[in-house]
Amino acid sequence: MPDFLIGTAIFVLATTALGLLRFIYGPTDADRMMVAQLLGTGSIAALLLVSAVTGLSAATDLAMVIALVAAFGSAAFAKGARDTESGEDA
Amino acid sequence: MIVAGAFDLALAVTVLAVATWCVSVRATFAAVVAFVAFGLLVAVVWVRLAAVDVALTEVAIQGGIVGVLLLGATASLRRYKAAVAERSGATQRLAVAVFCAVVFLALATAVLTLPDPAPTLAPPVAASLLAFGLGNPVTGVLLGYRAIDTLLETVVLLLALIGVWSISPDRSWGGRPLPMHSAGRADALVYFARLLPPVGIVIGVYIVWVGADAPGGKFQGGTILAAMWMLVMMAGLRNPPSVARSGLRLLLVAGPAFFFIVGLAGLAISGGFLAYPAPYAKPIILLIELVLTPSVAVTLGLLVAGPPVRDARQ
Amino acid sequence: MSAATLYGLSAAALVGIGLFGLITHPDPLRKILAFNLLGGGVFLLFGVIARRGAAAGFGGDPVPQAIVITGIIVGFSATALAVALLQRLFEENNRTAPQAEGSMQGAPTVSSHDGDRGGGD
Amino acid sequence: MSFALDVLSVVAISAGAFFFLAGTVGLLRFPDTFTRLHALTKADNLGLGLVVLGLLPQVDGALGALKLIVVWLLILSSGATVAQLIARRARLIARSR
Repeated sequence: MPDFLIGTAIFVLATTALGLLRFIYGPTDADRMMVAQLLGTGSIAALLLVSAVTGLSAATDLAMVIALVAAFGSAAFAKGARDTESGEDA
Repeated sequence: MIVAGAFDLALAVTVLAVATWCVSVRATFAAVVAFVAFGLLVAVVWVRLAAVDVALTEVAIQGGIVGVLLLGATASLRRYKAAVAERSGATQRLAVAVFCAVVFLALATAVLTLPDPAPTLAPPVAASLLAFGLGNPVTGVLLGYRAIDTLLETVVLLLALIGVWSISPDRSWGGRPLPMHSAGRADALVYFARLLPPVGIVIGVYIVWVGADAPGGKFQGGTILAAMWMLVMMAGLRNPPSVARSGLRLLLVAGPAFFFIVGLAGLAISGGFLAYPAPYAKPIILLIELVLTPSVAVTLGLLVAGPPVRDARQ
Repeated sequence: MSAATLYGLSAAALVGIGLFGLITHPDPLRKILAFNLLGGGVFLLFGVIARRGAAAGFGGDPVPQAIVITGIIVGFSATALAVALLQRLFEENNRTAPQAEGSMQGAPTVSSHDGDRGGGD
Repeated sequence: MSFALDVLSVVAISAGAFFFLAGTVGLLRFPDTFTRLHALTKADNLGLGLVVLGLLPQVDGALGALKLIVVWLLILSSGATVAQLIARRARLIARSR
């Protein structure tokens, strides 16, 4: 069981890291804004899986905070980028 | 064991790749995005280093409010792009790269030759934890073992805010920071800013509360509360308050002032600055945490909101 | 190689990366970002030393961990102050030097703040 | 009983990992911002939901299980909001071209 959990954590982390390529290539800022959302889900899944081996209690608290902050960050990206560029299109 | 090592390796490579991208990418917006991604990933590294308290701080500060701060700065500085100097030449950059490689090698050598067994202060902290009746060693260090650092830290936060405020021109004094929202309507965000803060406030208070016995505490919880406040401001449901309001200033000063008074009381009663009388140590520490939390939250929120501006429209 | 050593080497690399960005980037905002990366590397070094000092039933030495928490908060204060200084500096330069955005020049100084953050309205 | 729960965990977590992979493939291969957004905010959220489901038997205590579910609900609600906000933004970018 532990090896399965950590193995899956590596897999999820690897897919998340691959997904980050999208933010390197863009092409638009809208594509980049998704990064907080992708890392929110990806890092929470990896974190929970890797901590399930040793005990989840502190890791779930951290996962809650990551979920909250990822939500906040995503909203800020979508919102902040609007403010920077929407001079003519608001 | 090998599998866990593979996870660490994959994580380290991802963190370094994101950091490299953050430094090398051309557009500032993309760099800020990369920095937030970096903050979220480094939090997982902290868990692997058995420091969940630090992970909570890292996520809440670097993954959350620093992103908003820098995003706001990107927006307002974009207009001045032309004023920025040229990139340095290739030879110069090569020289800098060599210099940075030397720094890296020196630090790497230091890491590889760290003394073994490593020096540690864990046993005295464990002894003091018993005296304080706390379960979380980091909270024990922050509020008991090295409480004066924490007191000065809250003062530093306050000084930074005074610094930010004093940057504004004289005529703006007593105004409000600029609103965080634009005129464009974003119904989904408004709805979200009504839905999320109640949940976020519960989680923030919970993180403060468990801080005595499990990872958490006032800085982590206070940062979450500040983030929820900022979300409400970004959605345009509330504007930043006027910096001249005396209630606001009282709130800002209350935490550090209370901490300082407790310290002085310790000097009078227990014979040492910030010494807590033994049977009441845990309740006093919890009380300090509870009084500091709103001050920390409001200070962080106002630091991101920026200097006050007196605007004809307000 | 233990996990702590691996992350220690990563931290050293982070310091190098942050330092490079700090020195070579012409844009002051990017310098602030790079400085934060550098700081992140230093904090991680502390974390590695804390991890190696695990004793008394704790996963790591709590003293360096607490110092890192203090450091993150102080680093944030410094970043916020630096950003505010930068904005004011650019604002002042913009007021004295003639700029392409001529429309701002004729306006009363009070309203020259209008576009600063809410550029969209 | 414990064996059955372990099987449930393995099945759910594997399915979750599959959806993470699907989300990444969509993010990398889909032709425009809207379809990529769709792949990210649906597939990854489902993947996390399945991982959480798989971990529920491994948690002890009702509070721990509740917190795991709160994590998923937070991600779900932020995914829905972010999809709206980014899609609106992407439409503005596309129009201004």
